Amino acid sequence: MVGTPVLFIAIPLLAAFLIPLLGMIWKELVRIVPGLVLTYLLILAINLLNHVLVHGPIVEVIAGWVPPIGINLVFSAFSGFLVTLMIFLGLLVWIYSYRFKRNVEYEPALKYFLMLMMLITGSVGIVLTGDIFNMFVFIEITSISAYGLTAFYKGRNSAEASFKYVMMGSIASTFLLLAIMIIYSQLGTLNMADIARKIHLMNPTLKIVSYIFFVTALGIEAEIFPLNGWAPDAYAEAPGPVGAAFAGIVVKAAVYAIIRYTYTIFDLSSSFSFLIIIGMITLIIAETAAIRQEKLKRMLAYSSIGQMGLVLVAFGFGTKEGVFAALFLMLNHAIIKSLLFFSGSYLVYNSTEKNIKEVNGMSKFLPVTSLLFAIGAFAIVGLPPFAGFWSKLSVLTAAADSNMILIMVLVLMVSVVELVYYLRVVNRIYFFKKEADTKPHKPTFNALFVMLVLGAIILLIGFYPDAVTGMLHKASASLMDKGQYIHNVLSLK
Amino acid sequence: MIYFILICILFLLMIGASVYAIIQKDLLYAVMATGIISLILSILYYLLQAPDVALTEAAIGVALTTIIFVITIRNTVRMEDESDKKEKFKSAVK
Amino acid sequence: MKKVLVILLLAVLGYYTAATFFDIGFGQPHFIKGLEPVKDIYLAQTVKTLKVSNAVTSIVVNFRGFDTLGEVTVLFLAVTVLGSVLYKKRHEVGERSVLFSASSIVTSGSKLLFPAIILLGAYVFIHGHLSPGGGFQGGVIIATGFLLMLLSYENYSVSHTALSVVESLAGITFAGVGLLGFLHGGTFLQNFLPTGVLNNLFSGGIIPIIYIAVGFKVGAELTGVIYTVLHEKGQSNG
Amino acid sequence: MDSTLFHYLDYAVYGTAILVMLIGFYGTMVKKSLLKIVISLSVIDSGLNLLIVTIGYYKGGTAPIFSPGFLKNFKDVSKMVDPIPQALVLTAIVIGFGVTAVALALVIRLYRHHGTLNIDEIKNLKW
Repeated sequence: MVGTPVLFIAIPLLAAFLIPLLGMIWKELVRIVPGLVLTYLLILAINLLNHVLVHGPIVEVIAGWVPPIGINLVFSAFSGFLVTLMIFLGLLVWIYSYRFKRNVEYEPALKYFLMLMMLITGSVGIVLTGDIFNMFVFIEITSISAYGLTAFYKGRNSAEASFKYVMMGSIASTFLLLAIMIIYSQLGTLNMADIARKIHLMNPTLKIVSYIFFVTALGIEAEIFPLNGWAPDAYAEAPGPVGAAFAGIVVKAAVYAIIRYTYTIFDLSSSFSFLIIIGMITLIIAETAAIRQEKLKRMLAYSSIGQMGLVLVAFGFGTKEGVFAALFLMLNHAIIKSLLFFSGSYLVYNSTEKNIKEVNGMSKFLPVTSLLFAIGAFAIVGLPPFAGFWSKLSVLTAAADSNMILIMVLVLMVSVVELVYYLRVVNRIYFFKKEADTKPHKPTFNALFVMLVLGAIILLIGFYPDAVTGMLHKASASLMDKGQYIHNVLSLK
Repeated sequence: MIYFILICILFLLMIGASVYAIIQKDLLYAVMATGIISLILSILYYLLQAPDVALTEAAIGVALTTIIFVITIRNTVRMEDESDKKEKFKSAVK
Repeated sequence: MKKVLVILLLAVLGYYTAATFFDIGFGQPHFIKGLEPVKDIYLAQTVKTLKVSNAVTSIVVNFRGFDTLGEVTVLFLAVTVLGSVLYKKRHEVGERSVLFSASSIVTSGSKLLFPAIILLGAYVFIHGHLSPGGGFQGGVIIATGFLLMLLSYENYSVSHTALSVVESLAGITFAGVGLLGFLHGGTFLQNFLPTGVLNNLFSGGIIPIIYIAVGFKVGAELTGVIYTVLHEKGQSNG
Repeated sequence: MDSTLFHYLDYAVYGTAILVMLIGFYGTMVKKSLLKIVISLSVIDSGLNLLIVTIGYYKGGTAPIFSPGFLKNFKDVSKMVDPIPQALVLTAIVIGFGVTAVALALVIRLYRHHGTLNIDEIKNLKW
């Protein structure tokens, strides 16, 4: 045993409580310590993931009470894969914003790094926990830090975007609590595995009502169609790296929660086609909205919502290939969308409006950033030889395997829309004349490093997809095996 | 019987206070109404055999939430429709 | 028009919620028969293993202690976010808003009441495992004590550094006691102290320690919330 | 006479809680003032918390505290009300307070920027 999963929560919390004290000693520690914590957690996550891929899932008990009495954390191949991805992205966001935040004063910097670390911890907690109420607490941790990060900059309309988010988030937590209480009032337990074992005893009406409440609540966080009014504003108004953190970390955690409820806890036969329908609606509406946007970050945000819709569609197939495709999409989306947010925020660095037309002709002034943005754009559309190609291909094959030709056609058509609006931006970067009043801003060394790492990963997965597919197959197998999950959690003594 | 009437009055008061909190144009009175909701809630919690929750609700709902709302109203506007912004909290109190 | 639509939507929502909860029923056992609900285990173990009188305390601090750690973090984050959202450069910090000018009766009365309120708060969280109350309730009571002083004295101020030191130390105690549970091959937040005799002040192992830390932390955090909001003197047109 | 009346009272608890929640939802959706929206959110929370505590209640139950008197007289754990919803509500109340504080801070900042709290006048972003 190399470590236990509870350290993913305990160490960042300990550090968060320590950081205000350390800041009194030396102000630079406020920036350094979160990075050290994230580095340690990344090493721990990789070690544990290697252990888990060989030996099977680790179930950690808290306070010495075995499930279903106490709270437990589950580090399986599936959750471990997501945790590793999230912490890796978190570390990159930290490196990116380490110097980016140099010009900010001490106190906002302290708060920025605290909130960023708590955002990552909350999302990791959502993925690891095996208890529905505990998940609610972690969702609240994540969303409160997200409110704060959205409203971080003073000048823009950030407070408004954040207020919208607070409103939606509060309504989400209301529905979540209602759903939790309906389940508790019937089964008398809050442990996921225990609920999954007993759920067939529940009255079907109550089951459907609580499932709908769950999906409503989590859909607000996961940007599902009628509930995603907050998302484009929050992405557009938050600082650049935070947009990457939202797309790569928070949304992933929320999607994980929906999937965990659908696959493991509720055994509703109609829920899979429900996922396909809401995913498809989200995909189509978001991509058609993205093509009408005039601001770069809003366009990226709508594209991110669309990708989440596609992930839900892939999960909705309910087959092994579908789950594999969805996980591959999640991995690619996290990496590519972060790269797009990182490089895009440098392309429009000095403008106040962040309009798309301000990227005109940037390739002459920021050659590397422009190239990386173009790579990201082509990758997310799914052009070979980039990473996005393989994930989109696997979605299409999964759809073909399930005999869903209509879905296949729709996904291809939406991809064309996607290609149009990304090509429009890339075209402006390379072949338009620079606007007179835009001032390009050279990326810092850290930012450039982060972008290059992400670009290298995109190319690596693009040319050699086998590097990740083995792990993804194991992760999807661990998600599909519901009986094994219940057995692993409840057989502890 | 008297017990029954008492509880019914509590319920009606609570619904009345929440309606009042939503429709009242004067935000200060609306906040006071939420304070009354919390007060009734803490009595109900006590009747429902939850003394811990009653204590928490009495301290957080009645005291802290109300005072934060009042400070916010003091720093912003008092009237919901804001037709005359001049009339602020302070002048109304005096 | 919008109002009618909203009312219709809410009517549907209300109908289904009400139907669900009337189905569950009020005041009688509602768990599906044949299952053993966790609450029975909790109630039995509270007396047998933990030797704590207040079952809510034992659940909040021990069985579901991880939730409480998260909850304390939520409050900590709320203070952080509040400071970040309302941050102003130092020379721009306004005066404290004064809700009313207090008369001498109010000032001397609150001076008299303040120690009593703090004492009550401390009593509530020290006896959290024996009687109703605990860290949250005690912490909130202490915060209301500071609120009283802040309202009645225009120049009363709480040291921001002291607040954050108390908050950090209490948080470290909570997480540290949790990590100490790994001693003797235990798990996070596991009890490692002798549990004593039921209904004694010194009983329950680590539960009183954690609840006292929570009390300090919640008190400091809520005082910080009030203090930050109170120092936000609004300009009429910013 | 009494027993039938008390039977209606059973439904009245849930009815009140759900009605309060719905009134709060109505406020969040219809009202134009930002502060009114925050007030409505806290009204929703009140209704929800009452609902949750009510689930844990058993008729004729005692508070879940093993006081010396309880240990001497009853000794029957099944006479106690369910402590878990109470513990959950404790958490929910504190979290709700944190969210309310954050929302109010945002309200103050919006007022600082725009000089008004009316949603229609602040609308720089598409709602």
